[in-house]
Amino acid sequence: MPLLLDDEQIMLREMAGGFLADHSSPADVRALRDGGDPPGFTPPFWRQLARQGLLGVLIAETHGGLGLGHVDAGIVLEQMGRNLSMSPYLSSAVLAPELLGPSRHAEQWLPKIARGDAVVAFAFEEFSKHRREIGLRAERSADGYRLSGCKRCVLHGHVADLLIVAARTSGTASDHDGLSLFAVPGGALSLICTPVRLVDSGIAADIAFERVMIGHDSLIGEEDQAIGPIVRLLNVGAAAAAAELLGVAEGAQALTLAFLKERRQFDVPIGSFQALQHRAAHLYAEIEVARSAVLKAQQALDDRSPETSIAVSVAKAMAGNAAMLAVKEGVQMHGGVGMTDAYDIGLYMKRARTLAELFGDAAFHADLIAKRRGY
Amino acid sequence: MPLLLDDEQIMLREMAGGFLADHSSPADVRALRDGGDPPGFTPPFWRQLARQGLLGVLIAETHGGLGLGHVDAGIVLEQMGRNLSMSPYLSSAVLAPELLGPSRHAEQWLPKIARGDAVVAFAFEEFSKHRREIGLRAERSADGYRLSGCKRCVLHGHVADLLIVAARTSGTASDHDGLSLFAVPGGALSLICTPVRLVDSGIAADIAFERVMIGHDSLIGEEDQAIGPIVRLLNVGAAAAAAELLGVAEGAQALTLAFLKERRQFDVPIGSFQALQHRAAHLYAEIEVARSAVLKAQQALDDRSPETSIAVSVAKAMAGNAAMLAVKEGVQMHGGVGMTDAYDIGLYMKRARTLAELFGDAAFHADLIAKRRGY
Amino acid sequence: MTGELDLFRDETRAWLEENCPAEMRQPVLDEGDICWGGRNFAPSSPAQKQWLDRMAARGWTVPHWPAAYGGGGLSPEQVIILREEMARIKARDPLKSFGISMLGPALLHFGTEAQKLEHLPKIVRGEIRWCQGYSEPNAGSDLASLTTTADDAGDHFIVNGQKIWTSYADQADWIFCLVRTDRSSKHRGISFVLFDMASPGITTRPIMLISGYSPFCETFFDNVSVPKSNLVGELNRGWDVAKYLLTHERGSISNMGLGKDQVKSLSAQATEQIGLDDAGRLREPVLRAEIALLEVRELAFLAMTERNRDEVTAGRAHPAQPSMMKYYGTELNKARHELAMSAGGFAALEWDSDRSQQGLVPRAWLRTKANSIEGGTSEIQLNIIAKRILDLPSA
Amino acid sequence: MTGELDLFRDETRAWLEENCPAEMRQPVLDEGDICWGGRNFAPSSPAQKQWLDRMAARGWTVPHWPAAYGGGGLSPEQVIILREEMARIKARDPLKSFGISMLGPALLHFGTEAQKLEHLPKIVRGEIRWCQGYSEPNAGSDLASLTTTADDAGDHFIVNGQKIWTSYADQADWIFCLVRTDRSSKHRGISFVLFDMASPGITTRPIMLISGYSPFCETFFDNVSVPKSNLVGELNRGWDVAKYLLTHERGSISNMGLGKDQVKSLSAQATEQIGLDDAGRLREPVLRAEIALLEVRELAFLAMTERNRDEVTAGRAHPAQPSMMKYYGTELNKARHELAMSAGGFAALEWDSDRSQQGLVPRAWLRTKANSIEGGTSEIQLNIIAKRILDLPSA
Repeated sequence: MPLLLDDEQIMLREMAGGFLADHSSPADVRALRDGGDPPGFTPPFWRQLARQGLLGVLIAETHGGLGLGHVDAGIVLEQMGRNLSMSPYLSSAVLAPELLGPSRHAEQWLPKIARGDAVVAFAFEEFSKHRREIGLRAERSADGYRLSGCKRCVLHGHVADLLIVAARTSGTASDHDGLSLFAVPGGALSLICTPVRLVDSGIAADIAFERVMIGHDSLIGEEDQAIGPIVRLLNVGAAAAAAELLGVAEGAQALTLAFLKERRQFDVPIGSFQALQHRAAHLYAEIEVARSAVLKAQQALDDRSPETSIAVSVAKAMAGNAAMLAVKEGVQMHGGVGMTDAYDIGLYMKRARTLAELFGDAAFHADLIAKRRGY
Repeated sequence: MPLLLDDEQIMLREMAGGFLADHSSPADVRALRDGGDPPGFTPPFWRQLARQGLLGVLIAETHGGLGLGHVDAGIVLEQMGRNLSMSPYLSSAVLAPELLGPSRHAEQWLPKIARGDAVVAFAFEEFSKHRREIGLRAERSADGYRLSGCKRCVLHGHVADLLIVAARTSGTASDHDGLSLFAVPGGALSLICTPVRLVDSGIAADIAFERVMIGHDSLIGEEDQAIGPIVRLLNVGAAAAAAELLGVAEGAQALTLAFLKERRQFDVPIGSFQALQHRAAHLYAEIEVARSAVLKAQQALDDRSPETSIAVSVAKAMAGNAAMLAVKEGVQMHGGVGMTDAYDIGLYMKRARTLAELFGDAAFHADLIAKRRGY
Repeated sequence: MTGELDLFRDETRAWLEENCPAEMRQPVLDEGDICWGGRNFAPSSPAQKQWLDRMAARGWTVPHWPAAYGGGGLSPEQVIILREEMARIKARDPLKSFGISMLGPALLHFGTEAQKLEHLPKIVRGEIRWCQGYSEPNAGSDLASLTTTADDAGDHFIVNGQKIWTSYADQADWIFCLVRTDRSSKHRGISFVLFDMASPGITTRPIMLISGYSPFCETFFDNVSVPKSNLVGELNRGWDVAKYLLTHERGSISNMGLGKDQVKSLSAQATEQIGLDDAGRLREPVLRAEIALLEVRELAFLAMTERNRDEVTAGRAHPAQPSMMKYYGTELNKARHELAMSAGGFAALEWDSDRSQQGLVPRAWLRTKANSIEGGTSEIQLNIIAKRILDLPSA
Repeated sequence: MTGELDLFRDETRAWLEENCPAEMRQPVLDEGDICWGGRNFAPSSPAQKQWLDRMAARGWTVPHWPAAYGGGGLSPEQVIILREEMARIKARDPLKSFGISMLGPALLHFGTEAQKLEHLPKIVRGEIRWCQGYSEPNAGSDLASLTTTADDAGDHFIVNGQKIWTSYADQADWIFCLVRTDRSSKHRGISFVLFDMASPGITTRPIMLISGYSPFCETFFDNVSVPKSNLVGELNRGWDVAKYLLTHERGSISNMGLGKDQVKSLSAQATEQIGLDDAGRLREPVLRAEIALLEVRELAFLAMTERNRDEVTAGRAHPAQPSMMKYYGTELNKARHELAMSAGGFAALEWDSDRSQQGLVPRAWLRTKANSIEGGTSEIQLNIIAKRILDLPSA
């Protein structure tokens, strides 16, 4: 398959880009941050996404979606990054369909997601940084499972209708075996949720499971056998975050290039200074290379290639680094005004940092590549 | 003590700088490389160093030296780096006096070294990269010690009058205890020496010890107790290489700045291009910061400060990185001619790479710092 | 001589031991712990006020200034000893002030005797808090293109225009300000004047930064009257004063690279947050390498700062060296905070939770991004190094 | 259509399987393994000659050129399939040639029918080896300031001057050369001519490089006679040909970043040389991190190369994209070889020992330093990206 978007994908990019530029903006990010205690996204925007069909990209047509793949979902995410659109898209419209699609929960949840009637959150992290270890326990009993433990950094967990929870049904510590995935209703009893606002104005929840009882039918897939689906979900999540980071990098780059052309000092546009030109050109190269890595990872996900994990790690590391470079150069090249909340470049910096951390940062993925390559 | 050279040290720098610029040059490096199978340095130059008193910087006045310290030795080494002077100065005039000064071998060897009549080599390395592990065994018998094992990258080992050999008298593998140091005559029987020319035109020897017999009086210091002196020697060597690297960085920088001012393209000197100016200025900062780190390490050695090891690691890593940056920028800014053997900048690149590797590279020392700081 | 210095050290140590309150030996954790002085100074604790007053009484808030202007009148060697002894007991600076770090040196060099006698003692005692009126919205790095005007009105000037990035202008008592007194020459048409921020016609508006803090203001001048006696240096030669002052400012900003204000080293923070593996190494091997490489540079820059200070004391520093220090120190500090964010992980993303102390870590990270902009951007410093130190040709 | 391509793939696979000698499926280890062709071509093995002849007979040494000029006449899709199938069996390129990568595209675009018919088939068959006469000692990145002259002498030009960096000029048969035909205009006074290196008045002198190799020459022209029929494109418009050709050259140099020619990955080399610790990680933890971060970029650039190739095939590549590819690929390759040297340690410092194969590793490292100079420096590529892709204003 050529490493290119096809004509339909180019159309999707144009449609999504135009729609998102019209219906979301950095101003929304400030409004969400300054507006008290909201859900971390704008419900009307979420419903617009649904009407536009964008929530169904990865959902089968039989469940009301478009039945497309990860390249397509990535196109939408990239445009979200570029426009700093805030929503639970990644967990609800990407992770949830990926996992629930082939499960007995598909019928119940996917049509709702496509319609914008359900927000899904992914409860995986238990440490201060992304780590592939699960300690939260799910004990099986006659009535179902009892969940005990804590999850953190559950994005949109405080308003989720459904939590996808990674739990340990047997084994200890960093065992690969003994993991299971559960579909837990957001309003479950004994589930203590503490929302925390993040630097990018999004909201993540700490969730304490204090012997939360759920039914047997909450199990997704097979008990103790979730390592495969979990690795897949983490790859999907990392590639999705990489796509969004790519968009953040592009957005920051575009703002900065416009500023370089417009802002004059010493009687010339500052974009005519060679030192800045070379840095801008280097940034361009980093973004282009990252773009290739991201597309490669998305195609690998769609093809279920054996190289998927490495391709995803490359994509996440490259896109994170490209976005961080774009926002650092962006703020510096904006000079004083780049430090003000009135300009948008700082919002890109905050979003880049957040996305770079999710599903493992560049250092984590470089290490993972080294491990997978045996050194 | 202020982190500055004092007036006498400034005089020493001027004297050594002037002398070395007059008596050694990059042309000598080419001559040594192209001249068949020489000792890896020019004996007349070595005798001139002796006459100038420079071989005795670290040798006590009672043994015919100047009785100065590591700041002073570093001043000489820095000027050697700047002028690409080739000689066994580091091992003979820095490491040997440091180790032998307080030993029973002082009387025999130090006056000879100061007069330029003895070349000393340090036989430590056993692996492909600097590693602080000794496997070469010294077995004690009635007549003395029998040495078996291999050393590599012994600079000037093929022409050394004396080898300082780090050996294991007890214990295994990476044990800190059980190490001893020996003074082994360069011409000892059963010592098989294979000279190898290095990228910088210097010569290092692989030395195989096949049951080499040496007398009891060859032991330097106490048997099994050499870990302290070895760590000290490695610190002294790393700081000395750092000082020479600093000089290499300065020399490369000076060549490059001169080229930037002289070479014209597009009708202007290329040094007027802002992108190159910023890179040259950044390089200047790296060299200045490295200079401070090197002086700090030298003072720590002279003061026998408990912070010596960390200061030395910082110095070696910084000076190595600064020199590597200086030569990389130097070759690139010279353009095509920088790639030719006719220009000197390439010789600086080769010397920088060699010195950066000796006594551990920047990555090795960064790791050492992390270990010493407990992470 | 050494004997005298030893004696000075003993006396200083004893005096500090007796006079520095225990509370003032704690690390500075937030803005409230810094004493800025001024008319509206509200001490955060009685100890803070006591420490300021005791140090000011000896002139030790500014130990190197002449005693005639309220300073400590100490020799460079004595100043170093005082600093060392303060560092030994971890004593806080009794007073932080743009009067000390910026205006003072300029007044000592360019001011009239009357100006020195009027302003310097108040700076020493922390009575007047100063702010800086340099930047303007359309000037940026091209500082000399400023357009705030001071028109001649007999015995006074009438000032009109707008400044930006005036640090704490909303809390300052006086301003030192660059104004245009001649429109026909860019650099030779600028003057350096002082005036009271309580003068009629001045309004200030805080600027909200990406860190969520507002340490800077926009400041507007509408027919502000400034006595001509408040002109520092010659009319139209204020650019010389400005450059002199900027060089001093750079010296103080470069210290940001030291991480001395951090209670814990980066590696200690990371170890606490991420933990060690079985081999005793930080659990994240690549991040560990990045931290170690950063710490190499940090320790080297610490030595650089020490050498620079000693060079300045010995009169051997290159006059443009502050540009190098400012460039390296601020870029290093930015890199350090990037890694602090990485080490902090999800916790470092928390913006306003109580447990994150309202996002101290991410806000500090964002704050550092200004380091390489304020006081002359990194690009300006590199230009200066290239031209003044490396003597590279102009374009 | 897909069916046809599948058929083409099957046929190609079968043909390659049968016709590519086993020796030609081994990695290229040194210069001697590369087939450059030319009048003086001395095959390093019978297999090398056989492989060249078989591929040339089908035009597959240059599969995308029209069959009318001896090329393979394949469609872009077929070319990709041929490449994939060759890669599958690790087949070597049958022929490396500046005629293929540089002159050919320029002739196809600017040449007369007679020129194409004369020169292209010989390139395809590897009969004529070409070199490039672009750079001059005083021109450098300012290529257009060249001063080698071609004076009008009726039906021919008389060429005088000096070129530098002419790759393998001492082994080449013909040269494509930029010459000044009008001194009154810098860019509009340059012409593009071809001539035989056996012409009277040409001398070449190899340049010794820091790697110890001499792949480049200085080339001197002393009243060399060149028929006017060898002018490519219009008189005085050779700069257009030159730029077109440089863009193609960049595309081929950028592949250097791939490390495809390396038998082993950097990490595999490092593992072999340094070994693993108890946790299965490279013994040098900081070097390991540096290698891993490099491999991230290397794998990403591999994807970039794939995308770029597909964009070119689809006609969707930005015309200045080769500048980005060349910049990134060559800088990456330099970084890779720095790490290869670090991984090699003391062994990598050996210059001419037998066990180091006469210093293959350090010489390759030094060779890479030219990557970001030849074919337009990294700085020139960044200028091009800034202006042509990012549309930033000229100074």
